[in-house]
Amino acid sequence: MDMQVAFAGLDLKNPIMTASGTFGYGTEFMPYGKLEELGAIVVKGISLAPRKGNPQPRITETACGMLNAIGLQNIGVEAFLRDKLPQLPWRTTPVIVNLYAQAVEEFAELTDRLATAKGVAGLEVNISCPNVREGGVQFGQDPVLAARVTEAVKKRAGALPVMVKLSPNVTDVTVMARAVADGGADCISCINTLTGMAVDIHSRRPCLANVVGGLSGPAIKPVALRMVHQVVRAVDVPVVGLGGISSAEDVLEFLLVGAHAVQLGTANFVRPDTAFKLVDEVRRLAEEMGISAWEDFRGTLELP
Amino acid sequence: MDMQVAFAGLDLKNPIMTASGTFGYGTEFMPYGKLEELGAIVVKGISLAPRKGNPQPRITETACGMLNAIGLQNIGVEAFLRDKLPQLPWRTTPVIVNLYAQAVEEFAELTDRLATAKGVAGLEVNISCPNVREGGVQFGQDPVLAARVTEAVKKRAGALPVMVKLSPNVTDVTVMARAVADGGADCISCINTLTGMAVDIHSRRPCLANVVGGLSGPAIKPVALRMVHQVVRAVDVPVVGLGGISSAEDVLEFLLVGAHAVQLGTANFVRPDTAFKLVDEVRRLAEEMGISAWEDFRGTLELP
Amino acid sequence: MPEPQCLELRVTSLESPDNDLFYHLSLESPQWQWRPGQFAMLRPTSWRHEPLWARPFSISDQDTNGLHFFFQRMGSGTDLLSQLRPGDVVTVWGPLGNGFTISHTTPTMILAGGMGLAPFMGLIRHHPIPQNLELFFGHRQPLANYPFSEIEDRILAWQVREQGPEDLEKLFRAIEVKIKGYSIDGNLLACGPLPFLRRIQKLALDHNANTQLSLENRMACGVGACLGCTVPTKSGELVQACTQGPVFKADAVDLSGEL
Amino acid sequence: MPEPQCLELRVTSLESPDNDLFYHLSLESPQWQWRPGQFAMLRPTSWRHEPLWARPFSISDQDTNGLHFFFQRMGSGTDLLSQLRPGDVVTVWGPLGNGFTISHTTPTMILAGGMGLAPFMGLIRHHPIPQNLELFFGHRQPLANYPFSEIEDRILAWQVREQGPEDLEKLFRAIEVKIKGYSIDGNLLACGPLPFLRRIQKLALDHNANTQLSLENRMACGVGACLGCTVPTKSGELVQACTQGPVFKADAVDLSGEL
Ligand SMILES: Cc1cc2nc3c(=O)[nH]c(=O)nc-3n(C[C@H](O)[C@H](O)[C@H](O)COP(=O)(O)OP(=O)(O)OC[C@H]3O[C@@H](n4cnc5c(N)ncnc54)[C@H](O)[C@@H]3O)c2cc1C
Ligand SMILES: Cc1cc2nc3c(=O)[nH]c(=O)nc-3n(C[C@H](O)[C@H](O)[C@H](O)COP(=O)(O)OP(=O)(O)OC[C@H]3O[C@@H](n4cnc5c(N)ncnc54)[C@H](O)[C@@H]3O)c2cc1C
Ligand SMILES: Cc1cc2nc3c(=O)[nH]c(=O)nc-3n(C[C@H](O)[C@H](O)[C@H](O)COP(=O)(O)O)c2cc1C
Ligand SMILES: Cc1cc2nc3c(=O)[nH]c(=O)nc-3n(C[C@H](O)[C@H](O)[C@H](O)COP(=O)(O)O)c2cc1C
Ligand code: FES
Ligand code: FES
Repeated sequence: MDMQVAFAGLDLKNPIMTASGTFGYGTEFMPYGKLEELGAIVVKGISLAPRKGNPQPRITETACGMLNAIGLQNIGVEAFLRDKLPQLPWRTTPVIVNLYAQAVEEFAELTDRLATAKGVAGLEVNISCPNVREGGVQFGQDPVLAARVTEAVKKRAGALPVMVKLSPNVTDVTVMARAVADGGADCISCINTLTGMAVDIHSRRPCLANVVGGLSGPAIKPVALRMVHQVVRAVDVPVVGLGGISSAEDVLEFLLVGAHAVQLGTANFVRPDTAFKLVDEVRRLAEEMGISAWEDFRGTLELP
Repeated sequence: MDMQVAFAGLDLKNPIMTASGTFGYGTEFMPYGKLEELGAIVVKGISLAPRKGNPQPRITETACGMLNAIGLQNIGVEAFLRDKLPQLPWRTTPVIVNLYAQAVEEFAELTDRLATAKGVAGLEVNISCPNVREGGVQFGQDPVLAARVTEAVKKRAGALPVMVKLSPNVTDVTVMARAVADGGADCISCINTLTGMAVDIHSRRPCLANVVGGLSGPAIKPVALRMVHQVVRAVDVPVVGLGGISSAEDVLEFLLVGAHAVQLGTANFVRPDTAFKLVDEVRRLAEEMGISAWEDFRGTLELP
Repeated sequence: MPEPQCLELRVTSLESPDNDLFYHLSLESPQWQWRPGQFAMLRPTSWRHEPLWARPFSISDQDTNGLHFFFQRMGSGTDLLSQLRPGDVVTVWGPLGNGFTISHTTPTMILAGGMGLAPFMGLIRHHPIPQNLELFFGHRQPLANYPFSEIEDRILAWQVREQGPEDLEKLFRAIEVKIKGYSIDGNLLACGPLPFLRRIQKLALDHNANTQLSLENRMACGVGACLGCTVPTKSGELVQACTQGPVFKADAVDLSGEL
Repeated sequence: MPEPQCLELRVTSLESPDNDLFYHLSLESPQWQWRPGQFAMLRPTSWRHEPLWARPFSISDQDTNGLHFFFQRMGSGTDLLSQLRPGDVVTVWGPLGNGFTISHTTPTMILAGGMGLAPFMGLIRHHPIPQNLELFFGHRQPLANYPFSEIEDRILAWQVREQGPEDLEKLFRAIEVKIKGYSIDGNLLACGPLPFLRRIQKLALDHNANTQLSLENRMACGVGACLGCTVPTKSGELVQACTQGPVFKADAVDLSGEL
């Protein structure tokens, strides 16, 4: 079958992208497969200046999932563009940069830097960061702020497609989706992690130095699928689904509810060649099911 | 050790309660243990009139969890008081009735009926029901409505302690907690289920006839623990923690973050004697850890 | 009926005629009082939180060698069950449900589709008047995978393997011929997949035959608490298949929808 | 260094000297080029989503019989690993990390705490000049559970069983006596629990001894992507133990905090 999918100015060989923060800078996975066979690579959240992230411990395992509080450790945009991007097969596979900033102006500045960089195919705006300056409210939980960030990035992004990544920690995800769509997002990715916590009854301390962290992995798939389903129906921009995907069946579930593509997150940790194998497995499953093009399958969920 | 715990006018032999909708009317579990050994029994959500609930399929398994869309099937308050309550050991174990209604006046009417019934030790107000008349907004997601329901129930409840059960499907659970505490709740239980969805790629249909359902089980424990941690710090009323509890360690985790008691939900399905065994296991673990009274342990989480 | 129990029982043996799809699982015998059509929930203690639910299986028989189940590998749960080894421990609660109402002196027609054969093994083995039993069996997999030859030795038994859409029609025609006789003074006991039961239900109602259908609804708890296994009755109520069933009179339940 | 690989390997044997806590796991040999101190991530294919992460283990040795690991049962993951049987399939990625920098001609002091012995087995077995190796081994469990007698046959080896708080002090005093000599022209290689490594680090810095410490941080991916296994360097950076380590020079990392 024809695995290609094109949307929001992105042209993908197949609908399998990697999720930000779970695939490093891409280079870490080179021993385990061919990066150019992936639909797209979304790299670790990048900020203007390098960030050290949170103290240890930063990760803990939960039932069918994990919590992380890495705190967006990254080498900063300059080092990324200089040392990492040139190693990626950006000529053949879209490289999408996940943006993290603490204020609207900073998002704008970061966008300026990336919009002129060779080899960047798109931006993913991470508006569910735990610490932001503006009013102490998370960008990802306030539709007005979310729209402002989106506008600021979109204005400076030039030809680069802008994808905005939604947080699931909200009462109504469609409100956020409409806000960022109105703000000019070319595309929406959802979901980021659910805020969670784990404690150790013996030490009487939280398992993460940061106390709370982001829950990801198979445990959250039902929540992710529900939100993608809602967002697809609420806005006209294409949606990229993620949250708990680990198998070809999972990928097709997200496409069935209407996602144009998916991102593979925590599953990359569970086995480093998961993303590469998934491309083949999705092809095989789709062919078995008699799907010849994604348009014939996407969003064909029958509702009662 | 002394397993007793008293709060909000409830006097429990131990902090293990059963969660509404997961322990039937209590009678279903009589073959598997002694109901009088439990801390309290919270029965299936009861409405004024009997309810048939949603069409099949109503349940589906997910990674370390399950989705349900039972739709609050129940025999109605009269049949409950006549046929079920007398079978329960209400003289020795508090029986708490979980209330479900579609409007504030209905909640009040239901409270009237229960406040005069012999054998009811407390009320748990379920404000995260999927279908309510008022403005189409869920009671559990709107602090103003939540407070109004709480006030209405509290006003008619007489001496009965009123526990209000919070939904996790909100941006900020502390806003809801404060609203119901201000509305007069004697106690807060959290969390109810996270809204989720599952689909079948072969039939191209949702796995639940209701399309979406409530996610419960070990998968959601990190979210539940985080919310209990937040609510305990946000309000002065005692908190009952639930969500994904299945072991003695889990129980102690919720007490460590500050819950006065816990409810056991989905774990009752996984093995019908779980609640009974848990009482012993919690006692054993607490003794091993040198805990002699819950006051010495509750809320002793050390934050960095 | 005796109260059900929740026990941890050891696997005494697990055999597969085809080494692939079909399994005969034996557990140490809990010495239960049970009747055909009753079932138990099985959950190996090695399953932590995944899969979450136990799985329901008809009690096929109980003897001094143990408690016996027949199952077919369908998905994740039965897949894991097929990997059990002697000595492994399984949490088991049962006997659950109502079971079939049986009269040994009444001519009884058994209608089984696939693993719907499982609940009838003990009945066939221990029936005091085997001439009163007759089996109609529809199946997809090779006959050797089912304990059919043992049955054939004891009672009159017909079987059709479904390889095309026409094959099952043959079975239903044969049943229809016989059902007339049974509708006068006999009983029908049926177990199998939902489409199979729907056909039997129609035949039963058309011929006004005294028929009991055993359902295989999806179950989480098996004890009547989760309300996940409900089935609509003809009067429009929703009742739990695990406690009010799994056996229902053919004229009592509405099988038209999904279950 | 050769590129790591992700493979599915069969278990060839699993042995436990005490039938309880200690296990020697052998997998079919992937014929890896590896060096002591490198590790692999192990995840049986039977684990579905729980436990979610693979578990890291030092490559203990590789020979024609296979790839060898020693592990101790600690929690859920090692518990499940201890139930593996020959023929079971394990997803394995490795060799990972940097490994120890070894000079065969340099007198080398090995400092191992408990299962910190594991990475040194191959080194000890295959070292061309065994007289250049000396081992100090602290352990809690009975000596018979560790492959100590084999080691003793080849190199000079000291051991102390920690049964009270004083016992380990004896070991550290003995190490301190020897470290002076090694600090002139030798190497120290250490692996063990964090408190053990902290003590060694202090000794090493006090005596300015050329020391390499192998860390056992919690890991999810093993490939440098999750940033869960980071350790602070003396310069205040956070680096991945899985790719920049697990072996670090004693003066390069700050072990004062939690890891
Ligand atoms: C009272 C009762 C008695 C039963 N007796 C037997 C028996 O003796 N032998 C036997 O082999 N099976 C029996 N079953 C069916 C058996 O319980 C299911 O095959 C089993 O639970 C499937 O589990 P799984 O994890 O392998 O499949 P899953 O991975 O859960 O599902 C695989 C496929 O089967 C479907 N499925 C799962 N459970 C059911 C169900 N209960 N009804 C219909 N479709 C389902 C799923 O939708 C999916 O398509 C019985 C069921 C009931 C309710
Ligand atoms: C590079 C490296 C090499 C290792 N080599 C070996 C080896 O050769 N043999 C061996 O037996 N072990 C080795 N370990 C440790 C081993 O990985 C852990 O013991 C194992 O992951 C525990 O898994 P579990 O699921 O059994 O324990 P869990 O259930 O995850 O945890 C049980 C207890 O151990 C603690 N724990 C879990 N993982 C770690 C960890 N990585 N560091 C510190 N504490 C932890 C938990 O906090 C908990 O208290 C190595 C670790 C690393 C990073
Ligand atoms: C360790 C880790 C680090 C992450 N870092 C980022 C990040 O930098 N930027 C971002 O937008 N999302 C980040 N995420 C969220 C993932 O991209 C993804 O949205 C989430 O994990 C849900 O998908 P999954 O269940 O497939 O992992 C991170 C997730 C994990 C587990
Ligand atoms: C099948 C099912 C039915 C439920 N019915 C109710 C109900 O009637 N009223 C209510 O307040 N909560 C109901 N709940 C929610 C539980 O009481 C509980 O809040 C939730 O399942 C989380 O806890 P757990 O993870 O331990 O199951 C139901 C949950 C399940 C799984
Ligand atoms: S299986 Fe739970 S009510 Fe029947
Ligand atoms: S284990 Fe993931 S970065 Fe080291």
